[in-house]
Amino acid sequence: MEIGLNHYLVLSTILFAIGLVGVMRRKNLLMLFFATEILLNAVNISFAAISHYYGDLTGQMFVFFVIAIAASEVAVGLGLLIVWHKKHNNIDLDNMSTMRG
Amino acid sequence: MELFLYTALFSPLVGSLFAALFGASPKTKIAGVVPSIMLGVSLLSSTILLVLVLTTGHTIHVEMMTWMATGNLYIPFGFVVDQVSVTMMMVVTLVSTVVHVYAIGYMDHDKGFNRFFSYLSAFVFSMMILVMSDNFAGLFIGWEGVGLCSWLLIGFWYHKESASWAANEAFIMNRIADLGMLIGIFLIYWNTGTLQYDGAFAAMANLDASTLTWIGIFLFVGAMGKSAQFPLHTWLADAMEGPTPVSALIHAATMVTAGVYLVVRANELYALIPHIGLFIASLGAFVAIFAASMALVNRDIKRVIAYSTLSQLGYMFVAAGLGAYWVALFHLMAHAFFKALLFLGAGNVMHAMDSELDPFKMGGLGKKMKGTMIMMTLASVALAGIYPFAGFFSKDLILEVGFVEHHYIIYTVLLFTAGLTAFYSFRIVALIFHGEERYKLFGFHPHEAYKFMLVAMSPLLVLAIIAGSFKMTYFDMVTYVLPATEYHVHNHLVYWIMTIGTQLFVILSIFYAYKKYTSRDVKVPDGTSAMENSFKYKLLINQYYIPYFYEEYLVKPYRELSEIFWTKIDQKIVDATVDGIANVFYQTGEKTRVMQSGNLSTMLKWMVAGTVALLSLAVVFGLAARHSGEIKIFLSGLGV
Amino acid sequence: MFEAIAFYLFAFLTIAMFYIAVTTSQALYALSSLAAGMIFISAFFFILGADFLGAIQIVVYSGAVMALYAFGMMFFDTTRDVKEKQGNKAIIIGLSVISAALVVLIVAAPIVGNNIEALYPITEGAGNTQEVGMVLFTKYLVPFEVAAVMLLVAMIAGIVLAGKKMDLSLTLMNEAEIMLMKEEDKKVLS
Amino acid sequence: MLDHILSILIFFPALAAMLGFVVHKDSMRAYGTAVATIEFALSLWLWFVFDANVSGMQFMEQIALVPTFGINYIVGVDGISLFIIILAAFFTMIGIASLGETKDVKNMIITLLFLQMTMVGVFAALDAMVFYLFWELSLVPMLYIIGAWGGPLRIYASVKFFLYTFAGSLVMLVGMLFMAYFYYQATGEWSFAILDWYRLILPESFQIWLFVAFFFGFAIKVPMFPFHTWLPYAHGQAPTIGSVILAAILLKMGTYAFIRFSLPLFPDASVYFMYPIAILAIIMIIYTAMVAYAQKDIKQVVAYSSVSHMGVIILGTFALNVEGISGSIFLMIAHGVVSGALFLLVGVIYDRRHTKYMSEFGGLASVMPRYATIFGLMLMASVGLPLTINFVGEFLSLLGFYKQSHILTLLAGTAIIVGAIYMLAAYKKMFFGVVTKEENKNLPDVNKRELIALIPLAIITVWLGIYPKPVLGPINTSVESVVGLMHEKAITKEAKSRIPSIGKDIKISRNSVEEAH
Repeated sequence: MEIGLNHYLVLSTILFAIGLVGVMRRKNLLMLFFATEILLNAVNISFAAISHYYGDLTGQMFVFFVIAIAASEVAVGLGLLIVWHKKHNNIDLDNMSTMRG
Repeated sequence: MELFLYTALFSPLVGSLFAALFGASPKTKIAGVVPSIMLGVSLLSSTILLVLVLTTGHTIHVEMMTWMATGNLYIPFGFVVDQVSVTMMMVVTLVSTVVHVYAIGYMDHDKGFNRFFSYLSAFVFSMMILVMSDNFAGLFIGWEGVGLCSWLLIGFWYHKESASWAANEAFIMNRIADLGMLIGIFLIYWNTGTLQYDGAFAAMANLDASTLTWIGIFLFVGAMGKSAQFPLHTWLADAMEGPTPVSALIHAATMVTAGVYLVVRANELYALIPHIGLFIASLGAFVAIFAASMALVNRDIKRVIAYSTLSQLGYMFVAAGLGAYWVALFHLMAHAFFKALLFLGAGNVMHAMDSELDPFKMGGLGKKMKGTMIMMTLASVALAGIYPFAGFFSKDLILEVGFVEHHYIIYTVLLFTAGLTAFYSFRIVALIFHGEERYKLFGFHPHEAYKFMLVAMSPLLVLAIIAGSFKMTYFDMVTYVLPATEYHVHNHLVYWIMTIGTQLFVILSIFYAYKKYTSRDVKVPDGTSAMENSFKYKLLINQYYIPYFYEEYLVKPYRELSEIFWTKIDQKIVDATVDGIANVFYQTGEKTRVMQSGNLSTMLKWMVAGTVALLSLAVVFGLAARHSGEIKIFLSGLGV
Repeated sequence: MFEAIAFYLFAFLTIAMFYIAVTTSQALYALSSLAAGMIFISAFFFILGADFLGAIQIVVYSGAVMALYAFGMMFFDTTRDVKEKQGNKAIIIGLSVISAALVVLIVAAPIVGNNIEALYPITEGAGNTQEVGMVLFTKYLVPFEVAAVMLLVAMIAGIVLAGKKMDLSLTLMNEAEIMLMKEEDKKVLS
Repeated sequence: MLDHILSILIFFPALAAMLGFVVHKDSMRAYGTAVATIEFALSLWLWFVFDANVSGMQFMEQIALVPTFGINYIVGVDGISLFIIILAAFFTMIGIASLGETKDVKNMIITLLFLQMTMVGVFAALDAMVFYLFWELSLVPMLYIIGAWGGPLRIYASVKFFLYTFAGSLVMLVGMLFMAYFYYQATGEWSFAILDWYRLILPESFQIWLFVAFFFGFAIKVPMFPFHTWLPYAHGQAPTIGSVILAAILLKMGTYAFIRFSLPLFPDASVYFMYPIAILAIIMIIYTAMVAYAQKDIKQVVAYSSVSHMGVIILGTFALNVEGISGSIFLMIAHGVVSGALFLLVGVIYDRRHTKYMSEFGGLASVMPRYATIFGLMLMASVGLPLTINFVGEFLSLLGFYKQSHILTLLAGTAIIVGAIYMLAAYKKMFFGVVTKEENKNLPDVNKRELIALIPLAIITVWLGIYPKPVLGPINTSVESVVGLMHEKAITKEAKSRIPSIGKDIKISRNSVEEAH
């Protein structure tokens, strides 16, 4: 029972699908951020796995940068969230429809 | 000698430009005098050239400069003075000089005096180009140039609706014919490789008959327009809206004869295709009687003379069509003199009668206008063809040509027309100058024209009388370039019977007309007499309903079709299709806009849906790439 | 064998945690399970020999990110249930499953991966952190610096955005002042 | 300087336009006139130093832009493009000089100068990509002119103009990319240079597809029936200056491109499509002339007459012989001068009465005699009277096409009839009759500023009508090489027989190709 690359990729895909469910299902902005983090992490796993199985460090580098970006995204995102919350007193996605076409 | 050629050609242009300088300013005598002098110069130069050609037999051929040159095409501004063109130059310059001088008096009170002379001289210039050019393209320049000037001059009194309408009609009708001419020129170019007369005619001898026939037909279509042959004749009568000197110069003496000139110039071509020549002659004979019949009843002196012109053009085409080119040219010349004289006389009458044109409202004017009466009577005699006036020598010659060439139907038609001609000519002479003084009823105060106008007309009078005596000199001259066929009835008895018979017939017609229209019974027609209600009269007075037919079945449908093209096809179909295509995109956007609800959650769902779609595509293409071989086999199995 | 057991164990744990994170209606549960999931993910990094990344993962996510989240959640009333209108569940699940299946199909296809060559091969005999450091400070130096700047910018942005009207403190204000403020601007605080 | 004269001609107006932003509003008119005059003088100098005996490209410049894909900035001029460039400079000059009182003169002049850059660029470009760039860029200033200074429907008109022509050009772009790809396939090198493409002989089926792709771009620009409907709107709504430039220069891009691209690149396809295109051209001539006759608005009459005349140009182009193509190029210039002048004339009356409906006028000949005279001259030029500029072009175009088809030429020849009908009818409605409207009784005649624009046009109209040789000569030399090239490249028997061979040595164009590299 050797664990191969495909195992990791399938795992990554499942996590990604969970993330997608979260992204689509959640109506709360904060929860949406959670779901996004799941998506990012799902991808990170596949990067790390590919990096490992091909003996190439590029994947790990990518993971590194993805984490960095995720961190800054959270920082800015939360800031915006707070501003929004201060202004509208909620963080419900259904209330955010100023971009109606 | 080139100097004289250029002087003859360009002095009218100088005169025209000079008058044009005063175009916008109020009437200045000098704007009329200078163009007249310039025309005198042109006449002098033409005379010198004539003498030169006459005495030495030399022709002058110059090439001024290149006009168009591209590919194998080479068209210069080339001019030739040979026996034919010098004849035309003489006619043109002489008549136009007379008309210019006359017009100084005639247009005396007109606001557009300066403009008039500018146009008139420009016309002469165009006409000179037309007759002097040594190639078809140059001919076409003059051809269109005279058309332009004719448009300007017919519509000279542009404030009159009828005048501007007639001008446009003339221009457009001429354009229809010009298209034929243009096509003829194209045919000549692609078949002979040149548009120079000498080169083209030389090459034509080697062409096959059908090509030549087409060339002949198309060129003649051009001639039909300019010379107002049936069915393009209606513009000529309407063109009488222009000032009378214009009618005299353009619509009697010069421009309308351009068609005849073209056929004469292209004699080498038409000699090769006698069947077309016969067609031309037949059409000419038809037009001669057709126009004469309309002249019988018309109640507008200028229109009567116009129909008479048309009829005489028919004569010329008979001669030209039957190969008697020199006869045609001779009649053209003689006709120019007496017809211009007739028109100018009519101008005097109009002047006296405050532009009244109905001869029934005149009568007895002879007492007040003796000079004019004499001139018009003599011109009418010449037109009728009484010995020894000019018309006898030229017109009877055409009858002889018809007889000698054994075209007896044409001969009979022309003979009969000669009688008609005499009748209608003297009908108006009688109505205007003799009989009761009916004008008094309408309160006119006629007066004779200025002396110098009459003096100006006198050269024409002299020529109308004596032109016939130049016949032999003329024959000797032009037969350098034209076929020198003599037309004599060999049997002396027949000859004398014919001549005297014709003369008697004509004289009888004159007397009949004179008697009928000088009687005391002549009344101003009021539409009640039995004659006026007869079908024949109505048919003739309405010009065989041809203008009506054109208006109803050509002009109106064209106008309506245009309207339909614009409102229905252009806007409703073509443009609507374009807008429809644009609308598809617009509506798609409108519809799919709903997707963009602005709700982040919904949009995320769409995003995922899009991802799924893209992923599916990737899978499908991946599979297709992997299994392309099998797919091909499968598809070929299906017969695709 | 050990590797397989570890993989399946952590796989189960991560999936479970994340599943809770996206389905629970309690914000606190979601937060906690997310944090747990993140830590379990680091286990995969360790299994895969990416020790450095594993460490980073723990530090960044369970440390920094979770702290941030917690910080953020303190602003909101976390005790309250997150009320969520549920849309069509079938679509959500369907889309997710289809996309997952498609991705699996793609990655499972042998066309991928047969011809990949290592750009920066792992050096034998050097520790993972060392290798990472070598690559990071040579080939990826510029992106690394840019990332650093980006983090700084994000930090400042977070402070500025979240810090508006930070100078008022509800705890230091008395009831009257709070009421007055609510009168003035009802939207300021919940 | 001579080596870079074309680049100077292209970019000088743009540079001047940039500087124009800092020029004061009141002195902008003088500044614009000065710039345009310098540009015109430069273009005249170009003509002066142009060697009329060389059929190939002259004053070529080459700068590599994207060497990997063979995209270079190549410009050059031959007898075909030379006069259109001069015309563009000329019209910009008189357009700016005679600019009436409009709002925002400064921006208008800046826009015009930018437009001039794109126009000169299109006609000088010898690289398909550069050509395409200028081709598309030219839409922007025109969009701006119509959209900002136009009539009540200006937004609709400008958007329609932009989208319609843009859609066509995109198809053309695809064609260009394919052409470059085929070139790559054939030679192993990428190149977008037109002169390189000239050497490529394609199989007939490829030619047909590429011809169609290019055709859409060009036909919409010309505009050919049934793609013409943007034109009446654009003209109807555009300000005078916009209509003048549009009619005089921008429309010529389409016909010019036919001669620059379609004919030499796809000789067999050109022969293949000769009859369909000729039939379209004839529909253009007759149909739009009739539509013009039905118009109530004098500007629309002139707009539709433009379409009608463009039909003759297309016909001449597809005569595929020296006479026809030379004629069509000459007619491009002629039509530019005449329709430009007619639009200026319409602008004159519009400035005075703020209406373009012919029923509002009548009897103007007595009120504005000078205006009526110039209008009459241009009218006669428009209907193709000999000794005016239009006749030379129309005569040669029709003469050329007569070689290909007699019947079609006869039908196309009705242009001289239907043209006369709508023009004379319009002239009669506006100028003849008595003055009925009170407000027309005291209209001032053309003033000095308008005469500055109109008199040169009138002079050119007559001068080139009488003596077209200075223009026709260089055109003829270049066209001969194009026809020679086409004959040599043609592969089908049909095309070989339709396109006449030029006895002369056509090596010249080959040499210039080599010089380019």
